[in-house]
Amino acid sequence: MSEIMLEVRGLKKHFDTPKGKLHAVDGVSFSIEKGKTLGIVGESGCGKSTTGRVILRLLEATEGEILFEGKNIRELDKKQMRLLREEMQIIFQDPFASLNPRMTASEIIAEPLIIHKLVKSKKELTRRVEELMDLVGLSPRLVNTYPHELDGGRRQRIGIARALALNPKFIICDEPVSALDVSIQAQVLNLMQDLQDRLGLTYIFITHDLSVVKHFCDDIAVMYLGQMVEKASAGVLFSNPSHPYTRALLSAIPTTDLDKIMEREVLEGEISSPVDPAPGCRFAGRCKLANSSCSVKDIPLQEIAHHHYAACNQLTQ
Amino acid sequence: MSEQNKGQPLLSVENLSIVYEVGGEITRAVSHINLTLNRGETLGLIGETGAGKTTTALGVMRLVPNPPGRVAGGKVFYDGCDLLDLPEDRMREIRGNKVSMIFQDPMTSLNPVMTVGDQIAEVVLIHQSVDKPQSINKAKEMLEMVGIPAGRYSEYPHQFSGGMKQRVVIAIALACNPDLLIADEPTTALDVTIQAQVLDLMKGLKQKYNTAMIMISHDLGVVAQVCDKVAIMYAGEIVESGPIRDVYQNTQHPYTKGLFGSIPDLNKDVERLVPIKGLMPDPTHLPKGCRFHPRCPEATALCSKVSPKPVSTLVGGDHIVSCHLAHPQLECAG
Amino acid sequence: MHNFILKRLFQLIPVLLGVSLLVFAIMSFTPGDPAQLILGENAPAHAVESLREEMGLNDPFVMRYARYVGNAVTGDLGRSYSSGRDVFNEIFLRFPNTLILAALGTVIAVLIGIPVGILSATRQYSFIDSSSMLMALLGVSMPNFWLGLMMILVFSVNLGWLPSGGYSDWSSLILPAITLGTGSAAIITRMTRSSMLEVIRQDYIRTARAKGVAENVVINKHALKNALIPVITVIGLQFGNLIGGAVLTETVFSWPGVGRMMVDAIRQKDTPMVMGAVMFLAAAFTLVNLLVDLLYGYVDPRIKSQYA
Amino acid sequence: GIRDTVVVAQRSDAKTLDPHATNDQPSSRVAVQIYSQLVETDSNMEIVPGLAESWEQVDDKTLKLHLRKGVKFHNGEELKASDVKFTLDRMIASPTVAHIVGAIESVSVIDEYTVTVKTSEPFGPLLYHLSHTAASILNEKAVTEAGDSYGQNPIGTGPYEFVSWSVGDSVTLKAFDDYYGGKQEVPNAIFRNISEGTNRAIALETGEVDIAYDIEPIDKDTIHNHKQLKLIEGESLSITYFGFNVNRAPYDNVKVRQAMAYAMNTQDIIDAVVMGGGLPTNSPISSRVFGHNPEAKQYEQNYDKARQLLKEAGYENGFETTLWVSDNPVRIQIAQVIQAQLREVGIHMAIDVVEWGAFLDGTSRGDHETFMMGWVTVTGDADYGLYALFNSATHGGAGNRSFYSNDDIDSMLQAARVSSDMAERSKLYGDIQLTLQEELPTISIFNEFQNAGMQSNVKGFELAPPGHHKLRGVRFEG
Amino acid sequence: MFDAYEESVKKAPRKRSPWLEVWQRLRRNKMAMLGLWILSFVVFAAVFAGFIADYESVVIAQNLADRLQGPGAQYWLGTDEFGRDIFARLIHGARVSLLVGVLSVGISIVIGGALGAVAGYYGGRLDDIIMRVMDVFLAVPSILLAIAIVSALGANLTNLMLAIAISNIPTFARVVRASVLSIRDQEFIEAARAIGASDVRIIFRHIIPNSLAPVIVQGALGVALAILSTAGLSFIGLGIQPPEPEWGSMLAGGRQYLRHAWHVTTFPGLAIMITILALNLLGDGLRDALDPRLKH
Ligand SMILES: Nc1ncnc2c1ncn2[C@@H]1O[C@H](COP(=O)(O)OP(=O)(O)OP(=O)(O)O)[C@@H](O)[C@H]1O
Ligand SMILES: Nc1ncnc2c1ncn2[C@@H]1O[C@H](COP(=O)(O)OP(=O)(O)OP(=O)(O)O)[C@@H](O)[C@H]1O
Ligand SMILES: [Mg+2]
Ligand SMILES: [Mg+2]
Repeated sequence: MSEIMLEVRGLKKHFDTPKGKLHAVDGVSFSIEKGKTLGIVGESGCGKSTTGRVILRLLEATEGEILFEGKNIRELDKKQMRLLREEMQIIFQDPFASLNPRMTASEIIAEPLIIHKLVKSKKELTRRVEELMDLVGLSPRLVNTYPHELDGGRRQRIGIARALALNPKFIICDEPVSALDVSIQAQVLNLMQDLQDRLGLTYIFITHDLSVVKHFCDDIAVMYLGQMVEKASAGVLFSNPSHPYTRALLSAIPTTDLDKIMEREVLEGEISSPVDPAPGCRFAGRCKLANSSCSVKDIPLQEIAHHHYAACNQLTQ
Repeated sequence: MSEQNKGQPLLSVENLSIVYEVGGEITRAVSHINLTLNRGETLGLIGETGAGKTTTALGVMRLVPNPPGRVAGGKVFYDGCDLLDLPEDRMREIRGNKVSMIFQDPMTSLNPVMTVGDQIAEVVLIHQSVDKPQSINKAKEMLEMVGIPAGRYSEYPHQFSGGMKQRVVIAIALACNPDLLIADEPTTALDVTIQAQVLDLMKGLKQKYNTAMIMISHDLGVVAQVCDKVAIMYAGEIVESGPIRDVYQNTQHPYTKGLFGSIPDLNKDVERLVPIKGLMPDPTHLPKGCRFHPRCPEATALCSKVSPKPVSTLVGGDHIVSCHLAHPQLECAG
Repeated sequence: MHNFILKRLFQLIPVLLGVSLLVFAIMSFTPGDPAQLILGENAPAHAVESLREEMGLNDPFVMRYARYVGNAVTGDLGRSYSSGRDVFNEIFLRFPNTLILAALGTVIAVLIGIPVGILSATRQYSFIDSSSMLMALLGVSMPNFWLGLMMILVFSVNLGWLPSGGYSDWSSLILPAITLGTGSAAIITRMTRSSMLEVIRQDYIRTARAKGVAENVVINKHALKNALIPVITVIGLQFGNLIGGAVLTETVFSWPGVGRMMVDAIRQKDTPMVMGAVMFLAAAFTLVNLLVDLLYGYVDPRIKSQYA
Repeated sequence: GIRDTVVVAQRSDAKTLDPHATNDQPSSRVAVQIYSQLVETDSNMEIVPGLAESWEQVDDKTLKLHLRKGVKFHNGEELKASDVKFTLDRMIASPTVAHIVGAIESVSVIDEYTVTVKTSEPFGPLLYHLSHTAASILNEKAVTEAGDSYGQNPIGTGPYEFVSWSVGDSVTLKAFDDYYGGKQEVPNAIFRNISEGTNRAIALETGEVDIAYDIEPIDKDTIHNHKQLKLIEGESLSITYFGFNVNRAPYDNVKVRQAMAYAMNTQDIIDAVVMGGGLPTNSPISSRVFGHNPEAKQYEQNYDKARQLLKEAGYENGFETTLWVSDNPVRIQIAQVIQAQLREVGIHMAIDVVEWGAFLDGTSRGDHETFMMGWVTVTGDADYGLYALFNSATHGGAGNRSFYSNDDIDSMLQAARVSSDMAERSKLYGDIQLTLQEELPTISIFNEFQNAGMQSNVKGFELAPPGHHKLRGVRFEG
Repeated sequence: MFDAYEESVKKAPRKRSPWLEVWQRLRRNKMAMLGLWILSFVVFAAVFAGFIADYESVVIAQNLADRLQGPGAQYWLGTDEFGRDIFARLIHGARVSLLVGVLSVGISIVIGGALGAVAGYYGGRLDDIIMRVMDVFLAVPSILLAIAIVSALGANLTNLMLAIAISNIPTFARVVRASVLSIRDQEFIEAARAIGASDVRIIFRHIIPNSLAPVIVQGALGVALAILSTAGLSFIGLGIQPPEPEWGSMLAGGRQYLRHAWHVTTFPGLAIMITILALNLLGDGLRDALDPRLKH
């Protein structure tokens, strides 16, 4: 069943800043099949979160198409969009900031149900909230607690329950575990995996932690300064990284394997500014392979092997 | 002083305990910990949030904020003399000079209203008998050394990226060639690629100056990159310590095992992670007995009553574990 | 930097226009006939009417306002209804007095507030801390004119050290400035303390200590400059308040400033005078805030970079 | 040694020293030192010569004045008849003070030292009007030269000449060498603005000022008992009164008005509010004013009578009403005492403190039920005190805020105004007061005293009943 | 299907509102509690003023024979210039003063808060316009507004309150706006939008409850300042309608007796000072208790 859940074409999001136009997302295209997980990785500020927000129309895209089950959601009006929110949800990075500190766990989980009038009675609401809490592994004792009384792991479970309340098919997870301690992180990752198996969810999983992404995702897209530089299945990407940036990124991951430590290629320099970027490969400044041809015009993603795409001049010449 | 103390370890923390008292509640942030570190060695201090890593480091620097914090007992020998006994002005001569510390968050560790160069020059001016222009030259040297053009001396921290700020912080810490550098999660806030740069830089400097280092982290991978020895902290105690190979490859304590089970390994494909169940205990109400026992899959009745003593494992003399499972004889007695 | 200043000065225009319209409307539409007030209750009606005509009060509001603005742009703020003096000159004579008083009040407030605030913060929970905080609270709670009268009783009547009012020489500045400054001193003390406490907790202070910097340098060099940023806002606001709020103090000390004059003018319905005074005050208020913003840039390089 | 400067404190700074530009007391109190008038009033309110040595009534509409010779203005010019004409013409043209000389039709110069003043109809109080500070004589040349800034550069013939003005704070004067009455003993005079009464008393005590006008009632004793200070007090020309809007029920009923007069105890008010600084009065004009009738009816507090009258008027159970009072603290206090007294006879009176501008507006429209105000008969002649207040032609803003109408009163007021026979006038005013005290369109509460505190070494200072005290002759002694 | 993870938590958190916790933290603050005690006392006195002293016969009835008596057995705090018992007037005055303070601040919170919330939430031009208008009001001296209102509408309690309220509106608009701005961009607002919440719901359910803390603190101080303002307005002659006792006008009215009958101003002065002190203590305490950083 290789039905496409979401397809994004030429997505752009530019912000106006005092210094100029900030190209947060600059022509990103990809698609996700139903029931699969697409991982988006990249360094801080490369536009991962912005991509997620634009897809959910929490931010309006500057350009591009977002096809959700075939229909372009950018053309929907406010009302239709609100209906569509039952289908697509988001889990945020910071489990503290994303929960209203003045609402109890049950109030937070119940809110989407109330807004979309999915329950008919108070009793049904209570039942449904309890169901959801049970689903994400929250004890019913916690119904009346406030977020600050809970640890990060539980808070994140509330966030997950809120996202699940509307029975969405598709969830964007924006770094859902990076604020958590390692031991809790593993608990939450397992939960999300279980939920996907049971409910057949489709995920976009945004993170900067490559080991998590490898563990969790079917496909992986690597972003650099608003653009996608490589996309492949998890296995292929890790066994055969092609884009110089991907290679550098993978080799930079600190590993616990004491024998693997010395073979690294460390990148020189830092990410350049996304404000009014010059055309051409955004990575060229830090790239060992770069030559003058890299800075002529933007380089599109090209298929370099079956289902393996990369945006690099040097690979395709 | 260093001549006659050749045989001794550079730093030796004995039985150090630190508590915080807030609103009548006592947090035992650090309880009876022991650490030793020789010249040129690097120790990795690993633990989850709230384990007491930063507090330990502050204890060594004698910078535990008071109130609410207080050193409740123990000794910190540096080069043979107890830092906790020194008068404040003597301690000030050591800080930033013999012992330096890099704090957790580079974004906030620099004074936003002083130029980065002045912040480096200041430490030189305090500790070395140089005049102002000399200290400025030295600061420029340090900037170049950490890979920042000296021309950016008069810029302010907000004009720098996270990685550059972290490098400035390192430059401050190393400006007086300290014997001991304490780095508190120096790369946690940074992206992987920048993290790799900074780790490389620190490794290089350490080799060049033979600086001893305590590297605090919750990332097992980062510690593996730079450390010779590790100590694993849990709820204010060191549960396992020893040479890095012993601890990583012959893991003894259930908590350490749990940590390894929680992180996805790039080299292995596992269907599910094996997390440690439960949560860190409430620091003001620590469990009796072994502090890890409520979460420990192997806990016995004894574990909930008696706290385990640190013992050497059978493998090597330096590999120390605090766990009843490593004391088979006691188990019988219990 | 220059652009920033120009931009800010430019923004003054709509605010001043708004203020002038509002005040003009208030003066026009509240009851009370300036002509009657000038002539007094004993004046015959025809005298009042002819005076109204002469003052142009019988014209429609819009016309009068337009005339006012038209003249004001050329620098002509008109003549006082009640004294016939040129408003600009009159305010120009008196405004410095108010400014001096407000400035000295602010200086006193700063000289007391900042050191005491620092002392309190560095000795948090000590006796010094709690007593200075209590003093600060009392300072805020004290009705201004009451304090002024008390000080006159003590320092002028009982001790005979200082004049009880008027403006003869520097000594007549002391009591009103202290009266005016007390409330601000209290507010600045509290602000300095809390800002300092905040800053002392910051990582970079810990960094400074870890470098081996002596404690007094940590406080006076590293912490103070950072702590001053929010304090400066408060100082600016206070200065603004002191300029505008000197009415009571000026009355108590018979101080020849604009505050008391403005109140009298309002009650006399002396529209040109009120307009002039309010415009000066509003402009001063805005300029002080601009100054504060510039000062920010001086203290905080992060902000300076935004002024480009 | 002997002080060379006399410092006077009053409650407000002068506004302008152009006597034609303002009519407010603080300005006049300074102006009166700088200028002289054609005639003056003495402390008994008798007309005495000023710049005019003598005068004669040519006919009942024409007054001829003979000027003193050799009088110098502060700018060195000599006083001429042309200056007098110029001054009076200018005054008539000034909307601010024209009403004081409203009766004058024309002024003509006969010769350098003689002028005649013609009124459009006979005008009895003319001399009193010419003694007003606003009728000070100006120098034509000085006024023309100074233009708009004359108010800040006054030139007069008075005992003191203008030196400098620190706006809002003080006006400095110095003794004029060529003053026709001889140079003053104290070479300098400063008028300081101290608006708070308490502070004026304090400034006296601390020695910062030599004379302080308008001492607050509460401070009078302190100054009186102070070794170095003294207090003088005297009747003024000012009456504080309680007015009705006689167009409104129940005040259209004279019994109600009388009942209220019987309910009041004015002596209590005087004692409590102004600490004895006033006299109960039987007339809307002060006993110092020409035309005052001592025979008019004086109301004494009598609750029974009051209740009886109310009953007769049909208000046995009292009623509720509202008093308008301006934001003058003394009047508010008086209002409170009256409020308490009226409560005794069942009249519940709310006090609305109305901002002065609004007060004048509202009372001239007749929005009020009752109101409290004061009236100063500045000229010292009953015409000024009675005509505006009780004439049916002056309803509302023109002075008659009780909207009282009585044809008899109207005609008597007119007759007294146009007569130049003082005895006849006196008779007419006496009758008017008798009627008014029966009809009671206003209840006169009391005749205010005015006072001044001063250092005991200040000699020669006298209170002028109109309030514009003169420093002429003041000296330090001991 | 919650897993073993749950068992590790022994204590089940009870149902507690965050306000309750604020209260608990507040209770630990001795100074704040002192403030609260004083305030409660004042409020108590105000509420039961009628039982303590009769309004008609004691508070407003004059007794000119006993004017300006010093404190003593018959009149605890002495009498004023009309021989009225100052103690009784103070207690009744508490009603008026607190009412003026609380209501005027209430009005400015509602109006200023609404303006600030709209400006902060929608931003852009609307924000610009609203805040410029607020600037205009801020630049107009509050005394002018007060005199204008009083002269147009008359000097009484309501108008005095209105005058103080209007001049406070810009302050509250600013406070609320700043607070809304800091909340508007937080993730939980985005989360609410993601589940389809409308603007109205977001403002009322999410933004307002979270921006209340600084408003409460400012409110406590605002009440204090309002009481001081009434004293100031009384000083320039714009007090409330006599014979109503009100602290500000008692204080200002008695100033001429300062040297002869010190008690006439001193006690109202003390009452004002103590109450404002209490409000400030409470305000400070609330600020600490509401500080999110002290949450844990
Ligand atoms: N509302 C905004 N206004 C202006 N610039 C923005 C805004 N939101 C994001 N940006 C900018 O867009 C770029 C991409 O931001 P985004 O948050 O998508 O990055 P990210 O990949 O999610 O980074 P991180 O890993 O730090 O979360 C950044 O440079 C950021 O500064
Ligand atoms: N200033 C303080 N006041 C009160 N308690 C404190 C303070 N600093 C630390 N603690 C407590 O002491 C314990 C240990 O804190 P510490 O900062 O040493 O942990 P850490 O291991 O460095 O954690 P992290 O990985 O989050 O940096 C924690 O429970 C913490 O809450
Ligand atoms: Mg992000
Ligand atoms: Mg730490």
